[in-house]
Amino acid sequence: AEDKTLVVRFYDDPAGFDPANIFRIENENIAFNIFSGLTTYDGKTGKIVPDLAESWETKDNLTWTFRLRKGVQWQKGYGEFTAADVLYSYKRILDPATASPYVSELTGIETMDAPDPYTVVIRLKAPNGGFLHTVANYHQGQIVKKEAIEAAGDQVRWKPVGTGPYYLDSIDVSSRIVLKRHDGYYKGPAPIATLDFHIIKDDATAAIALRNGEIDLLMRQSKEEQLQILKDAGFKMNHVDNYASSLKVMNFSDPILKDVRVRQAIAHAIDYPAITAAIAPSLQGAATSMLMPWMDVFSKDAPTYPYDPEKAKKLLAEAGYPDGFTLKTLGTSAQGVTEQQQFEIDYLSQVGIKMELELVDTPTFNQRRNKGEFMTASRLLPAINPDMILFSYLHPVNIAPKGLNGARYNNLELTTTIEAARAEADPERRMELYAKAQKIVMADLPYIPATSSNVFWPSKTNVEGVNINYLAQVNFWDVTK
Amino acid sequence: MAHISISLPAFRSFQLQVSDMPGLMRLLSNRRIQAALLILVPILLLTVFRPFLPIPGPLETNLRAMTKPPSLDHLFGTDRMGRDLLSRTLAGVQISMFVGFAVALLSLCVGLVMGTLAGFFGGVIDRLMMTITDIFLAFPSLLLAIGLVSVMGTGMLPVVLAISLSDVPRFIRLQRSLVLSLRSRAYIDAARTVRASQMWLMTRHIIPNTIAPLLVAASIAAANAILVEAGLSFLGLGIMPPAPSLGNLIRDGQTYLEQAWWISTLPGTVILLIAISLHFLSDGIRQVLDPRSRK
Amino acid sequence: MNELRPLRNSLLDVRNLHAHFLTDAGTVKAVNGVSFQIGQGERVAIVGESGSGKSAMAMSLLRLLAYPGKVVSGEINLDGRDLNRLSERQLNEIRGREVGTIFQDPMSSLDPVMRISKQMIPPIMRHLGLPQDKARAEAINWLDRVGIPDAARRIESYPFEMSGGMRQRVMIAMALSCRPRLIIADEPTTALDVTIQAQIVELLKELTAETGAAMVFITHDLGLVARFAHKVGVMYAGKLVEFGAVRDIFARPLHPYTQSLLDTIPPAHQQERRRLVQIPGVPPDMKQAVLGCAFKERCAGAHRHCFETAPELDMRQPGHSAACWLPDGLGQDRFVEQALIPAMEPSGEPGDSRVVVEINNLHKHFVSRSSLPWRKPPVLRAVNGISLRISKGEALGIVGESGCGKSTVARLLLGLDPATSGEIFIDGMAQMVFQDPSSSFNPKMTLSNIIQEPLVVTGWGTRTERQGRVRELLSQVGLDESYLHRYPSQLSGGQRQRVAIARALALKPSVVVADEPTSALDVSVRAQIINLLMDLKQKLRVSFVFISHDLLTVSYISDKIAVMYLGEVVEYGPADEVFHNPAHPYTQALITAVPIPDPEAEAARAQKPLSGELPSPLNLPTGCSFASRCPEATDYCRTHKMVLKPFSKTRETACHYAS
Amino acid sequence: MLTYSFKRLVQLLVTVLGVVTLVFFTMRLIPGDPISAMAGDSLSGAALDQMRNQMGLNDPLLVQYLGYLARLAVLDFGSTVTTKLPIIELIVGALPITVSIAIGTIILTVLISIPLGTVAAYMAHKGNRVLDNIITGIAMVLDLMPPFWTSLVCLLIFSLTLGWFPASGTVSIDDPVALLRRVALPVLVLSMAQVATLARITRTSVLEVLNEDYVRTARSMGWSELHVLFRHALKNAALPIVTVIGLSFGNLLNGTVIVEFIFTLPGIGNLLVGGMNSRDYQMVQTLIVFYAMIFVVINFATDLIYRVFDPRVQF
Ligand SMILES: Nc1ncnc2c1ncn2[C@@H]1O[C@H](COP(=O)(O)OP(=O)(O)OP(=O)(O)O)[C@@H](O)[C@H]1O
Ligand SMILES: Nc1ncnc2c1ncn2[C@@H]1O[C@H](COP(=O)(O)OP(=O)(O)OP(=O)(O)O)[C@@H](O)[C@H]1O
Ligand SMILES: [Mg+2]
Ligand SMILES: [Mg+2]
Repeated sequence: AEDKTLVVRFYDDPAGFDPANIFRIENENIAFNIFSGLTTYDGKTGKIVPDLAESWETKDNLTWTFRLRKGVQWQKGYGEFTAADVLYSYKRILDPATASPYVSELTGIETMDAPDPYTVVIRLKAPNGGFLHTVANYHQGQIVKKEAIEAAGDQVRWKPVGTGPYYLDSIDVSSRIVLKRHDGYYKGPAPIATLDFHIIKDDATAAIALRNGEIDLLMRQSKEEQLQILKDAGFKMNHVDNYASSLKVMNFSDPILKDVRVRQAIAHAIDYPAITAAIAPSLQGAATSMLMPWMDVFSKDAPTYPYDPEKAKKLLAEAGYPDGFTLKTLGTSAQGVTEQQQFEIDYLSQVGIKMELELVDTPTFNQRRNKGEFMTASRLLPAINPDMILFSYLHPVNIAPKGLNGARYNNLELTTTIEAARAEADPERRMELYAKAQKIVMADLPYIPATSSNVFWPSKTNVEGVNINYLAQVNFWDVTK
Repeated sequence: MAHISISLPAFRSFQLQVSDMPGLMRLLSNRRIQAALLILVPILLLTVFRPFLPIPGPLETNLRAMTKPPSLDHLFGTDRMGRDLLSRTLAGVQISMFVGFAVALLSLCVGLVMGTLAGFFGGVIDRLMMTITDIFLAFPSLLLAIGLVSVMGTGMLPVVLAISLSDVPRFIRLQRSLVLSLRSRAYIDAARTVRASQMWLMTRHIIPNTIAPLLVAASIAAANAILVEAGLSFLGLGIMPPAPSLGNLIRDGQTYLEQAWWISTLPGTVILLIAISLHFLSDGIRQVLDPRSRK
Repeated sequence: MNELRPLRNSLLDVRNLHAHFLTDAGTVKAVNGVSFQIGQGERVAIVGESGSGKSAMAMSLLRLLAYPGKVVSGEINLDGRDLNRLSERQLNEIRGREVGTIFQDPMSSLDPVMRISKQMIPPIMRHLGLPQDKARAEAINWLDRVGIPDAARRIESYPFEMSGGMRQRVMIAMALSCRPRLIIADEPTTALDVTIQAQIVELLKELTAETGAAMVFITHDLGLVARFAHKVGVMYAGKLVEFGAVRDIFARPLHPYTQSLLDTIPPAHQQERRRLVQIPGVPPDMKQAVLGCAFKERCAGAHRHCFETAPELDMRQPGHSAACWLPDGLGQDRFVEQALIPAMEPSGEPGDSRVVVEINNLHKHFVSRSSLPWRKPPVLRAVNGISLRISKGEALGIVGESGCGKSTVARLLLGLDPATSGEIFIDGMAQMVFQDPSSSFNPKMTLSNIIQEPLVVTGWGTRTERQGRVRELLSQVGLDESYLHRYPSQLSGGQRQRVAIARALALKPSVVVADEPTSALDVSVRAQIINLLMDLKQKLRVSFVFISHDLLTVSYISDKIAVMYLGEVVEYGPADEVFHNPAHPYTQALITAVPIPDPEAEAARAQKPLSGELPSPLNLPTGCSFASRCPEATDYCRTHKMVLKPFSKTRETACHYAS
Repeated sequence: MLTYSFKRLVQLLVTVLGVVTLVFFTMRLIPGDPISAMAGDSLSGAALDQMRNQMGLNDPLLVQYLGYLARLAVLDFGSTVTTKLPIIELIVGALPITVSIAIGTIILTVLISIPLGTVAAYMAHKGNRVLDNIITGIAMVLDLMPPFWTSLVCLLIFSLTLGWFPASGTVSIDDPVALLRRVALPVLVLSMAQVATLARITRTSVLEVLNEDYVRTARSMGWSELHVLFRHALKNAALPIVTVIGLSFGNLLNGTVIVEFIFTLPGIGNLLVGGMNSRDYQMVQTLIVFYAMIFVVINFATDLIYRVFDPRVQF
């Protein structure tokens, strides 16, 4: 192929690409193209597809056997990929010395074996129907090479070696990341030789850079007005819709929010479709569930809460708050009171609820949210694994501060339902259980779905194949110019 | 981004002679002060009487009039949420003026007290104070702002404190130098010959004579604070939207420059006018104070 | 009649010169029709009160007035060329070349960041067309002639490395370096010490005589005029009111203003002290149009005509003109009037000579903070062992060159600084009157508060009692009660000094220390304050310590004089005796240096100014501190310290050879 | 001179120690730590705490402080808390960019404002108020425009419309032409804000000097206005001007944050804000130490320059 270079905007300082402790989507985007998992997500459909594993089988969701692809080559001359690499990678995550925050994802593993170099057998402690997500090309699922890790020492995050379509050629942490085509990639070399990521933090500047022709592809434009300009100027608006939903976390330890009628009243009181249409019609839509409509387990039968202020008022009165109450909301100060919050305040005030914002800077916000020190807060659910979402956010073992269940939700019926769903091997039965779980959750409303976000990667018209998957990632192997 | 650095360059050029108290009339007859008041007074009046003007409230959204250019209905146009920008600008003036005034007052008061102590007593107190001011001057003011906002959350108080914190050392130094030049005045000696107490000397003789030059510095500090607030808002450290501080208005509008120039330009012009008139004010006071310009 | 025919050999012929300052508050007509001529080699002194337009006139000659000043009209003929019509460029050929200029303040008249050579040599090259090395030699030659030691080296110094006197010499060298035909000197000695002033005046005299340059010399000091000038012009309110030969003016002044001016000076030879003449009122505001004679309100002889038409300068005798309707001004009447003022009784009744202040072996050393902790800091001995006594009602005058420690003594007396060693006994309390009227008062306090302050601070009386006392004090110093609520900035210099005195008297002190109370004041006002102090001394029997540069005033006002040199008293005794019969060589030199406002007497005096300057008090000489400058010093003097010892019955002196 | 250097050294140490202590405790006083800053939406508290332990962030504060001082004493500035990059290298990489912006700004500012201020002063001296007011007025308006706003306007005009300067692109000192093109706009924006200050100082000081006696002396020796203005007035007015330049240099190092952000220049300001946002203690502390040192060093340099302009200044 030709030696083409694609210049891509990168929107923040890179934080490193070690799968064991990688953070933030933009970094994962790089890692996604360097590493591979046993499975991966299809860029167009979001379905799980084979990656390093050609095929797999399980009967009971307990024992998983993966047949590995043969002849896969490591980048930078580290030889052929084998089952040992898979075992090494997972053990590394599980090793306390690695201090990986993703360790909990793999703690369900009972044993791992490699009967031959191209087979991996994993036995779980409990059945898990969503296990394919765990081994996908996504942080803990990304396979690393022992020798490369050891050679890098404490600089692993800056010296990633994978089996993906691109390898890291050079990096200047403050301005630039250069990826080069991995010629030995098992699907064949990617069409574009060099990916040149330029760090441009300001969205407006990034748009100007695209319009100036300085970059080919703009990773993530999150200003509605700039999207309009770029669209009008004829740029290609690559995007993925509903990649994540934003929820309002209702803290159950709060005496007021404990009452389900209050939670339902809040849900009825705010007209999210109207809000999103007003502020950011391209970037946002209204969410109706914790799970996204494109997920295979998504159920249409769960209750929804259309805008109905009268009903909200009635519910409040029933709950004993005819004159409303004060709803304290924790938020980040990075954008101040967002337009969305302004609308929420407005809508809630119409049913008598006084929403008060408590804005703190991002680290503080994260800390308090993780500890569960708030009345309500918002959370973005980016995970592609519906099972993970339900477990992390609703299962009592994950109640904050230990886990992500910030609502401190503990409903025995739901707990048993999701545990059963995870273990269920029969797909149909599994779907039923998931539908039931969604029904319970949406009736109980520990999290009120607010908005869902869309991700835009505007590009020049000659850039093809920018398929943003539901993790907001692009597989650059597909991209041509 | 000179403004975030919260620099008060005017301080350094401060070659004011401490001299007679300018009478109110003398102040009012100065051209610059007149010009300043000509701008400030109408703006302030409009601000104060905004609630009685026939314009929507600053937070009232109107989804039917989003991003409308200036017209008779909306003299300054509307923003993306259909809020009237004239109303928001006036409300913003109120907030910004408050920030400016609070910063000026706070810095002035702290600077006055500490500077007087350092200049008057000298010795260990002075050296300690100077070291502390040195430390604060060597400290990037932006960091102070981030720190304060993190501790206290965003809002008026942390913004005022953050801006003041970097002004205060300069006020201390200014006051100190003024005190030093006053300390050797003959009238201080005259009071000392009758054993006047230190307190008496400071409150009767020194402080009253440093107020005017401090006011000059304070009006510049106020102008600066308004701009710094705008800069802090840009970094998300200022006064939180939707509160329409002028900084927020400019920031909100700046990405729409191409589509809706008025959103940031008009409030920006108002900031400019206010800041300029505050500078005029300080120039005016300075002129009145300068013995040479008085003949 | 007012036609001034040009003198045949006149160098500068100024006709009807007008210069204005166009200020926001109005046009100040600073020079208002001045005409005069100067012949070749003539020295003309211009005198007059502050603000009378002397500087404005002088600067107008070369169009050096800065904005908002402007020469409005008139002719300035220099050798037949009208400078007022020349372009800026043509004028630049005249400035420095034909006309040299010397300014008042030697400290600020030289560019502080430029070496002397850089300031002197280029003009010489330009005006005289000399090459660099020749110009340099010329500059060094001039520096040498004005008495800069080691001129070839000193030409590379910066001004700050020189003393005030040195700098003024450099200024003179610069002004003369292109051999101008006219020199304009605006108060060239006012900022200097008497001794240095005498040196500079001598120098100017010699050099102008040598080069044949004419000179316009502006001064406040009538004594200097007598010593220096051929002709005198007296300015008042922007006009020349009298112009003539120096002897004529001093012997037979014709204008009432000149006459009063001469009478305000304390006479040098006066057996019994008489009150000084005071000129009432203040000069007119030059922004306002003046109808009639500008001096009419202050003139005892003014009549109707004076209020209607302004008199023009007209020739009374050859070479002597005056602008007054009266033929002889106040005439001889003024002496009659003066005689009516009672001669003052000698103060201090013999029966009550209680000592109120006693100072024994007083030392004050200033130790600057050492820059490095391990280095010994330098010590400045400002006061180096003095002993003095003041009796009740007595006035002690302290004189000496700048930096000799006079003010330090005052501050020690007032307890403003602690003494390093020695003792001060004061029976009662000491209060102070300061020199600088602008910094003596808190500008934010009204007079009432200022005068009351000592009372309030010491908790004296009730509010009404205090107000009563303030009124009493005001009337004592001759101020109207209506001033009570004014601020200091609303007062004139003389009035301020009265307020300062009132404040000092508020607590009925036993001694009032006045540190140069009159040196910032104009002559006419100076006389008022001196009279006031004399009255108070007599009426209240307060003792005074009177510090001044001005020997004439000191000897006039004091009963005793202490002459200080480098922190020591070198002569101490009754004022008359010390002044007329000085025992110490330093006192002698000091008195010689004082110009006496009498051209005859000046001509008769032996004029040998004291050479050199005050050594630094940082490292004092081992022997007699005056030895380095004493014309009679011997090796013995240079090695042996001398202390104050009785010289006659009434006096003490510190000279090995005084007898 | 020796004495003076000694004093400065002591001052440096005291200031740096004070600054270090201040920043150390402030950083830990404010809520949020590197770990919570790093965590996005999907990490649990338990996972984070484990990381904290590993990094020693759970040790007693005093232990951490003393350990930090000990490392500082041997000039070990450490590496970033979360990304494990050697801090010195980051700073050394970022410094040239910020310094070139700062120096460029100073140069441009000086080139514009000194002639401007001098002319204004001369006009004021001659009583020509109109021109004086116009000059000061323009300078003031430029000064008071928020830089983030002017930055964007400059980008739209010079980068997008005229295409003179790129809006993005990597920079390095190895490629001076590219660097120059990239820093041109930030320098322009920052200069706008500086010009007014410096022009004003120049105007005031020159005006003051023009009223001095020695200027009159120079005129009386027959020198032309131009000679007087440039040979005498400007040199004498230099002290306050140099002071302001020195101070604004310090401020600029500190104050390039917004332009670095908008013009995507990886300078010091970028590091500082990034460090602060990610609560990278080590990074922020080290940067502050740098700032303090630069502050003191610039003061020192300013003093040295004084000596050049004014022989009266002695150490
Ligand atoms: N720059 C100026 N602006 C306005 N008025 C001025 C200015 N300079 C001088 N004057 C006024 O012009 C008049 C003459 O001043 P000038 O300096 O010539 O007096 P002088 O006789 O030299 O006084 P002095 O003895 O104090 O030097 C005074 O009334 C003074 O107030
Ligand atoms: N506070 C001080 N610190 C250091 N040195 C001082 C201080 N005050 C005065 N001196 C020095 O002491 C010496 C005497 O000063 P003093 O003011 O008493 O002189 P003076 O006779 O009053 O002079 P002048 O006639 O100029 O007023 C001078 O050399 C002066 O520099
Ligand atoms: Mg004068
Ligand atoms: Mg003195």
